[in-house]
Amino acid sequence: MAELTYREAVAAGIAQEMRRDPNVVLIGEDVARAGGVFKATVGLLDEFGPERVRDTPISEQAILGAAMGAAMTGLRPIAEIMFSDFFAVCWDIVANEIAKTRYMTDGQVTLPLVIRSGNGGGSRFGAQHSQSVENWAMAVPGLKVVAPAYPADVKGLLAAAVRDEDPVLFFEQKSLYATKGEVPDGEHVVPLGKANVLRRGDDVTIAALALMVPRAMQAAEILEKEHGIRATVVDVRSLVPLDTQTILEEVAHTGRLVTVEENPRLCGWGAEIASIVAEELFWDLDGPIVRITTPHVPLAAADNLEDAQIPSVDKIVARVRELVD
Amino acid sequence: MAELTYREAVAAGIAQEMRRDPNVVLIGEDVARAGGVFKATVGLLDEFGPERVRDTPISEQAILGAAMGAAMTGLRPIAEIMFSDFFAVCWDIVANEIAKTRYMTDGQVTLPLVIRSGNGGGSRFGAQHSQSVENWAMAVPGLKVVAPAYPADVKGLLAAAVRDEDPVLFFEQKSLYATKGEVPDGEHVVPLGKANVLRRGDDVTIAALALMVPRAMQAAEILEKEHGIRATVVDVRSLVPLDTQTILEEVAHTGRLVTVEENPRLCGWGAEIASIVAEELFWDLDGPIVRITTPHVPLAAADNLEDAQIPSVDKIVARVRELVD
Amino acid sequence: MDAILTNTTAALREPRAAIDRETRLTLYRRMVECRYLEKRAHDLFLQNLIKGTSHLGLGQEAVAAGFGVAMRPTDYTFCTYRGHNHTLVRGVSMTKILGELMGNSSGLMRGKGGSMHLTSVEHHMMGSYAIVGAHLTIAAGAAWSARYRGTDQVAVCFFGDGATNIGTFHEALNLAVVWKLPVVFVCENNRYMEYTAIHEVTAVEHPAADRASAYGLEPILIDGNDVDVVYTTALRALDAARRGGGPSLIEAETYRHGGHSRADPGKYRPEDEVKEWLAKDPIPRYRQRLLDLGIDEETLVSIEAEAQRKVDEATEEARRAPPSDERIAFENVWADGGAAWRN
Amino acid sequence: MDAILTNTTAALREPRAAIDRETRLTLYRRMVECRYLEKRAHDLFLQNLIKGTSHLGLGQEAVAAGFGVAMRPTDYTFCTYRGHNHTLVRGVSMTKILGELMGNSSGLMRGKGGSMHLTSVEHHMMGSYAIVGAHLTIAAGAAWSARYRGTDQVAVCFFGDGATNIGTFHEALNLAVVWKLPVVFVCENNRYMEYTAIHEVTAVEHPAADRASAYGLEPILIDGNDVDVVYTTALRALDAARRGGGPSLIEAETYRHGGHSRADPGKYRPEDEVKEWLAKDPIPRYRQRLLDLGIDEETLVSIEAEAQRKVDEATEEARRAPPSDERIAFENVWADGGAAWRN
Ligand SMILES: Cc1ncc(C[n+]2csc(CCOP(=O)(O)OP(=O)(O)O)c2C)c(N)n1
Ligand SMILES: Cc1ncc(C[n+]2csc(CCOP(=O)(O)OP(=O)(O)O)c2C)c(N)n1
Ligand SMILES: [Mg+2]
Ligand SMILES: [Mg+2]
Repeated sequence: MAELTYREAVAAGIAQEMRRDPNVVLIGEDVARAGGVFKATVGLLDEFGPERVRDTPISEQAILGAAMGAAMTGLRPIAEIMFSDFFAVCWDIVANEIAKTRYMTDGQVTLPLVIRSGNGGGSRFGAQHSQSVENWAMAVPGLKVVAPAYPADVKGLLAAAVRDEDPVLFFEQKSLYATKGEVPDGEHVVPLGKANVLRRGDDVTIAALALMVPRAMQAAEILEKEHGIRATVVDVRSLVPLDTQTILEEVAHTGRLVTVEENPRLCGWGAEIASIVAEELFWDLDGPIVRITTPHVPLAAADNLEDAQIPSVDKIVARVRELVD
Repeated sequence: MAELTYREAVAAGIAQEMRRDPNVVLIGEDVARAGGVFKATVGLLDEFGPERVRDTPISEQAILGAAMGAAMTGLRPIAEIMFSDFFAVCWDIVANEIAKTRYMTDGQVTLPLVIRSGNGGGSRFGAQHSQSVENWAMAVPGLKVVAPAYPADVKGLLAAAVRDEDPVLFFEQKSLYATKGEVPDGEHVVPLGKANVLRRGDDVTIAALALMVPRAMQAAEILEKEHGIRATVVDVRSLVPLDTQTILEEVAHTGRLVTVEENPRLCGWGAEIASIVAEELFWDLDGPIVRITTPHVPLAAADNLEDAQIPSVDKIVARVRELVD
Repeated sequence: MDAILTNTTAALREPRAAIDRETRLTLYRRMVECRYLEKRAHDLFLQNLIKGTSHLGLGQEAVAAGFGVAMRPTDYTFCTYRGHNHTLVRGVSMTKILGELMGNSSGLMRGKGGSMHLTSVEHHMMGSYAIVGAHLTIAAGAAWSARYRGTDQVAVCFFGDGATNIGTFHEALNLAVVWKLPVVFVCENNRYMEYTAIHEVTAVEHPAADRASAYGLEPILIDGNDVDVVYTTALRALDAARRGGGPSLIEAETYRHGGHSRADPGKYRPEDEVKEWLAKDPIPRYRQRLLDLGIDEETLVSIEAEAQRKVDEATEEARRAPPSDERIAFENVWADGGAAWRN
Repeated sequence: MDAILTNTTAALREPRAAIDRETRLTLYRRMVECRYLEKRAHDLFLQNLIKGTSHLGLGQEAVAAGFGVAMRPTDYTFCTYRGHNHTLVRGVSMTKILGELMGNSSGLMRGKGGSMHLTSVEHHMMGSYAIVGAHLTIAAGAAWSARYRGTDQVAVCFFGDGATNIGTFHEALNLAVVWKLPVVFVCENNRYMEYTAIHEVTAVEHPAADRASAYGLEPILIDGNDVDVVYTTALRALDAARRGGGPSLIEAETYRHGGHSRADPGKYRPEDEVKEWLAKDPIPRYRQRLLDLGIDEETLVSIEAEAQRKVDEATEEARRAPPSDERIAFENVWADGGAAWRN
C-alpha cells in the first residue's frame, strides 16, 4: 500500500493500463507536455512518448470523435474532457454517437473507450466550471458511468474502465484531487457496478457519490456520536451499471433512505434510486425517502455562496435527524 | 373554436405572437422558405417577411448563440432545433450559456427566448432522430421546459413561452404533428406551470406527458370499462415549472401513482416526480410508485421494434392492473 | 479560384486515358447497380414497404462508384444517412441493404439502425451517420488508429455541402492536418441541404474547396458527375494519404435527382437547374463515353441486365424475410450482448 | 500571406499621424489603468483575498485599450474569462471588478459570477464567457439584433488564439458573413492556449488571419502590442460594420506576461521568447512614443499616479465590503428574481 493523492491515483491507473496494453492511448488538451491542468497525467508523456500521449487543440468534438474512431478500429483510447461542463460542447459525440453506435449497428461496432473529466464544485470556479453532470450521462442509454470518491477506487475503477469493452464516462471530482488515501501497490482493479458499503447502522441508509461520500461519512459519525443515530453509508461509485442489489439490501435493513447528491435537484441520480426503492421496496420502508441535493440553481463563484449551495456535513446531519427523530 | 392539427397550432401560436410583438422573430434550418421540415412554420415567411423569419445554415450552435445574443439585446427570438436529438450539438449554448447567464450576472441579463424542437419517437427515424430529451433540459437549472400533447396547448403554451421573460424549451412530439384538436379562436394563452387533470378516478393517478398523454387516456378508458379501475389522468404539460401541487393533490386522493414516460428509464422526469411523492406524500400512499418508461435502450428504427420499446396502451393497462389489483 | 479551376481541369483531362477497360466497366457497373438499387428502394417506399425516412443518392452515383473502386478493401468508409450507394460499392449485399430499409430480419442490422445508419464492419464500411458533421471527427479517429497500428489503411469520409457549416467540419479538418492523418474528406456538393440552397447560407462560393486553405490544404474542386475524374482524384488522394502526406479535402460537384428525403418532392429547385443537371446525369454520360471509347453496347446492356437481375433477386429475398424478433430491440447495448443497467 | 503583410503594414503606418493628443493620452491612461488593476489583482491572489481562478491580461492591454477607446458607448463588448481589461475600458468601476474577484457584496455580480464572468449591461459590456468559443455566436446574435432594431450599434467579440480551433468559431464567422452582421471578431493571439503553444495544434500559421478567406473576409493581422495600430484598425472595422459592410476578423499578435491562470507560472515558454515579448511590452513602448511625439513626462507621470490612486482606493473599498448575503445564492435564476421550479 502506498499513500497517493486522488490525482496521483489517476496517473497510476492510466500508467498501469498503458504498460499492460500498447493499444491504450491518451489524448486531451494539455494532457501531455503539461501533465494536465489538474496535474492528473503527470509523467505519462515521459513514460509512454508522444505517440501514445497527445495534446490536442481546443476541439472537444474532434477529441471525442477521434477517440471513437480509434476505438472502433482497434485502439483503447482514454480521452480527457478538462472540465465536465465542457461535455456540453461535445455532447453529440457522447450521447448520439458513442452511446448508440453499438446498438444501432446491432453489435458490429465495439467501443472500448474511457472519457475522463474533472467534475463538480467546491473550487470557486463559478457556474460553468463546477457542475456535477454525471446525471447527464446516466440519462443516456449506452454509457457506463463511474464517479470514485477515494484514491484506491480512482486507480481501480479507472483500470476496470479501460479494460471494459464499452464506453465509460469517468468523473473525477475536482476538489478531491488533493485528497490522499491508501492505494494497493501493483495491479489493482475494482470491478464496475459494485457499490461500496463503507459503514453499517440500523437506522438509516445514506447513499452518496464522489465528494458527497466523505461528507456523508463525517455526517454519519456525528449522527452516531452526538445523536445516537446509526447510519449505513453506501458509496454508490458506479451509476451505470448500478448496484441496486446492494442499495436495496441496505435500505431493506434500515427501512430508510437518504440520498446525498452534489448535482442540482431535478433528475439527479438520487431521483432514480428513490424511484427504484419506492417501487421495489415500498413495503419495507419505515418513512419517506429523502433527497439532499444542491438546490436547483447554478453554482455561484464566491466561497460563502457556493458553500451555502452544495450539501454540507451539517446539512446532512440536520436532514437525517429530521427524518429519523 | 377551429379544428387544427398539432403542426398548424405551432404556426398559429407563433403567428399570434408575431402579430402582437414586432420583436418576435423566428430562425432555424428550413423554417422560412420551406415552412419547416415538419411543416410547422408554413405561412410565416409570407406573413412576416424575411427579416423576421430566417433560414439558417446547419449551425445549431450559431442558431442558439444568435438567439441568445438577440434576446439579451431586446428581441424575443424563437429558434428551432429541427430534431431534439440535435440539442446534443448545441448543448453548451443551452445548458451553459442560456440557462446560467441570468444567474451569473446577478440578474443583469434577461433572456426571453423560446427554443422549439421536434421531440420523441414513433416515426421510425431510428436512434438519433427519435429521442425524448426533455429530461436533459429539466436537469439544468435556468431552463423552463414545456411539452404539450394537444393542439390547443401547443398554441396556448407556445404563446405563454414567447411572453415569458425566461428561456423556454418547447418540445413538440413529432408523431403528434398530424393529430387534430379544437383550438380556441383569437388570442389564446395557457399559463406555464399548470398541469391539466384530464379525468378523475379514485383508484390510481397516472401522470403522463406529450405522446404518452393520449395513450394514458386510452388506457384509462380501457381500465374503467374492462377492469373497473378508475384512473385520474394528469397531463403534466410543463416540467419546469412543475405543478407539484396538482400532482400531489391527485395522488393524495387516489393513493397511487403511475408515471408514463417516453424517455429511456434512467433519470427521467418520472423519477423526479416519484422522488417528490415518495418524500412528501409517503404516508398517503397505498402502494408502490410505478414508472412505465421506454426501457433504458436506444430506439430501434424498424416499426415492430420501436413499438416494442415505447410504452403502449396495452402496457399501461397491464402495469396499472398489476399495481391496483 | 484560379488554383481551383486549374486543378479541376487537370483532374478532368490528363489521367483519363490511363484508366483501363476493366476498371471502366467496373465503374459503370457500380453506378448502374447503385442506380437500380435506389430506384427499387424508391418503389418500395411508394408501396409502403419501407417505413420511416430514407435519403437517396440518385444522381450522385459517380462519387460513390469512383471512390468505391479506387479504395482498397481495408480502407474505411464513413458516410452520411445518404449512404446506400457508399455501402453498396464496398461490397455489401443488396439484400442486406434493402432488408435494413424494410426493417426486417434480412437487414444489415436487422432493422435496429434503419436506412440512415447502414454499417458493415466486415466490409470496412464503418457507418452511415445521421447527425450532420459528426462522422468527420470519427473518420479522423479511424485514420489516427490506422497510422498508430502501422497499417496503410486510409479513411474516406463523405458528407454534404451543408455539413461544411457545422463546427465539427472545422474541428475535424484542423485535427486531421495537425496530426497529418491518412483521411480523405469528400464533400458531395449537391447544392442543397434539405430544402435550402447552400449558397444562401454559406459565406463562400465553394463550401469545401474555398475552405481548404484555412487548413493549409490545396483546394480540390472536381466534377462529381464524371466518374473518371472522381476515380483518378480518389486514387491520388488515397495514395497521398497512404504515403504519409496527410489528409485531402475534395469538393465534388453533383446533384440529387430527387428530393432530400422520402417526403420531399424537391419542388424548391428551379426547373432549369434540374433540367441542366439531369442532362449531366453521370450514368448516360459515362455510357456514351464508353461507347465512344469503342466498348460495344452489348457489354453494357449485359451489365445493366445483370444489375437489374441482382436488384430483383435481392428485393424478393428481402421481402420474403420475416420481421425481426422483438427481443433484439433490447439487446446489444453492451458488448456482452445485453442491455442491463443494474444487477 | 502577402495580403496579410500589406495590410499589417498599412495599418501600422498611415493612420498613426491622425490620432490626436487627447486620444493618445486616453489610450495610454486606459492601458496603465488595466496594468495597475491587474497587478493589484495578482497581489490580492498572493494574499489569498481572491479565491478560485483568474486570468490576467498583463501584456495584452493594447488590444483592450485600443478597442475600448475606439468603441462608442452603445457598442457591445463580448469577451472571455481573460476579461478584466475589456471590462475596465468600458467604464466599469475598479471597485466592482475587484469586488467580484474577491467575491463579496461590492462585486459587479456580488460574487455570483466570479472573475471569469464579469458583465455590466449598463456599460454594454455583455459578458465574459468561460467556455471557449461560445460567445462568438452570441456576439453575432447581438449584432443581428442591433441591425434588426435599426440601431447603429456594433458588437465586438474578443477571443484567444485557442478559440479558433473550436467549432463555434467556424459557425459564428459563417453566419455573421452570410447575414452581413455588424460584428467585429478580434482574436488576441498570445501564442498559447493554457500550456500548449497554438502552433502545435493549428493547421495554419496565423490561426485567425489565415482563416479569413474561408468566410470571404480580408485577412487582417496586426501588431496587437501597438495601441495606435489597434485603435486605428478598430475604428476602421467598427466603421465598416456600422455602415453595413458586415463583419471583420482581426488577428492581433500579443503576449501574456504571466501564466494562463492563477495557478500557472508559465514555465513552458522559452526564456528567449518571454524576453523578446517583454521588450515589446505595449506600455513602455507607447510611453516612449508619446515622449517622442513631444508629450511631457509630467503628464504621463500624473496619469500613472492617478491610475495608481484609483486602484488603491478601489482596493480599499472592495476589501472593506461585507460578504454577500447567502440568500442571493438562491435568487435571480428567473426574471421574477426567484429560483422556484415548482409551485
Ligand atoms: C446537426 C444536424 N442538424 C440538422 C440535421 C437535419 N438534416 C439532415 S440532412 C440535412 C441537410 C444536409 O445537407 P447536406 O450536408 O448538403 O447533405 P445532403 O443531404 O445534401 O446529402 C439536415 C439539415 C441533422 N441531421 N443534423
Ligand atoms: C470548450 C472549452 N474547452 C476548454 C476550456 C479550458 N480552457 C480555458 S482557457 C483555455 C485556453 C484558451 O486559449 P486561448 O483561446 O488562446 O485564450 P487565452 O487564454 O490565451 O486568452 C482552455 C483550454 C474551456 N474553457 N472551454
Ligand atoms: Mg447537400
Ligand atoms: Mg491564447
